[in-house]
Amino acid sequence: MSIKPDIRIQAEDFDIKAEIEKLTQGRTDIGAVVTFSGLCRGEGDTLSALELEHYPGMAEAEITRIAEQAMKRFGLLGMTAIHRYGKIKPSENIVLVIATSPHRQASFDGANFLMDFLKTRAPFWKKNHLVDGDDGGWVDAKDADDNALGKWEK
Amino acid sequence: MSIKPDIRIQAEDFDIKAEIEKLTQGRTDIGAVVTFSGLCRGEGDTLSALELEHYPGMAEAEITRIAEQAMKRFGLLGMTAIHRYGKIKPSENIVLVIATSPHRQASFDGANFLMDFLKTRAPFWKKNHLVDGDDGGWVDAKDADDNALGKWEK
Amino acid sequence: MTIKLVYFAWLRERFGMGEEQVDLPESVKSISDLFDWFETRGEEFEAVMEHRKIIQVAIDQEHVQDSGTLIGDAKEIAIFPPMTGG
Amino acid sequence: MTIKLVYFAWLRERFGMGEEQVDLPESVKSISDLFDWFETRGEEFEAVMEHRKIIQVAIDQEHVQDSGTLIGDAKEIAIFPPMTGG
Repeated sequence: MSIKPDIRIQAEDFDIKAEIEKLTQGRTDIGAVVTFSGLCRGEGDTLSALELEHYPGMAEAEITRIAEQAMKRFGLLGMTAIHRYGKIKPSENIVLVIATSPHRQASFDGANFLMDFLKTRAPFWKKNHLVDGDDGGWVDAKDADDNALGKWEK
Repeated sequence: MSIKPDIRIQAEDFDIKAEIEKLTQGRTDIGAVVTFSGLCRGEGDTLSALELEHYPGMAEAEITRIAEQAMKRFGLLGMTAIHRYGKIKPSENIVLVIATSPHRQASFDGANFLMDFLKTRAPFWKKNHLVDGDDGGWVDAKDADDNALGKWEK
Repeated sequence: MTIKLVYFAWLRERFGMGEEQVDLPESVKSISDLFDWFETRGEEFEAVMEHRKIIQVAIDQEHVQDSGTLIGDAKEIAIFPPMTGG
Repeated sequence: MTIKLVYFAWLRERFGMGEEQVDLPESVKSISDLFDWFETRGEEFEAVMEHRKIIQVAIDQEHVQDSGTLIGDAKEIAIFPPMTGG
């Protein structure tokens, strides 16, 4: 059974419960579901919103490619990734990743792996909008995110 | 700010969306939410149900103790663990763990750590009920679960 | 000394009870002594005690790793197989 | 050769456009040639090219790591800063 990852890039928010149900409904082979939700932080109430820009087409293709890699590498039974674009306010959702598998470690590793690659390899860019009305500039790429990829090298 | 983990042992199912909201609502310091749900597997349609027995009082106390350790060790902003008892059918929920933090790795590690300890240190026991009506016996403890604890040794 | 003993999972099934109040003999000071005494309590107890190496113990709801641990003035001792939660 | 160039994030802002159709000079064979040519296209392009070491490229929506990569008969080249998704 080869199941394709479900990858969506959308402006709308997502419903984590409905997304889990899509992956698990009617199945009795799944023992472990790990979800990761990335939320917009307020940075000590200085941030009014993040604006997320993406490269349509390539964003879906890259995340699909990485998710397929994760499913194969960790033996996942299903994987969903939803990445939002547009203006997102503090405490709102930015990204959702779900990994399902028979046993827990594969689901943890699959979701963690996808997030590490998504942070540095998926064509999204974040701009800060500040509470005081200033353009807070584009978010710099973090070395820590690049370094996080190292843990997946065999 | 010291936040207590929210630990519940109950027969009822849980609502993962509502549980996430309890931890995140009105907060803008959380950037990462990881959830783990453990589901009952059908074992190739041979299992009709799992029956979960626990040691009331000690179960709550042990999970609280481990969750407090996880919150401190990984710098979590919040943690919820709900473990069900009683009869649970294939594809139904057994356990939920949620970890929240500013950045993703802490949430992944916190939820993973709690699950590894919960598997081997929380006083719960699983009995198999088989489709053919047989008593499938008590589930044996797995060496793999004991070994999984090794990765958290400093 | 009267103490509450609590059993779980297959120990509970084998003993045919979830808990009991017992008067421990004076000679039972440690968990190891308790297990020795169990072996004198009849066939089912003897059979379960064949697994004493894997059997786990909590004294007043706290895990005890060392069978030499003294029972002291504990109110409740739980005896159970390795845990399989999660 | 006419090709579509696509810009994102602060490159898009600095160039004042998200995309353009350009006729590449014959001499532009590789990504590195493309960047050299950019430097001749005026102040804003020159300023952006000061960051050419960190600037990333996708040819027909596929990442390219090596600036020596040939453009060939690509239809779309995207140029953007390091990604910050997730």
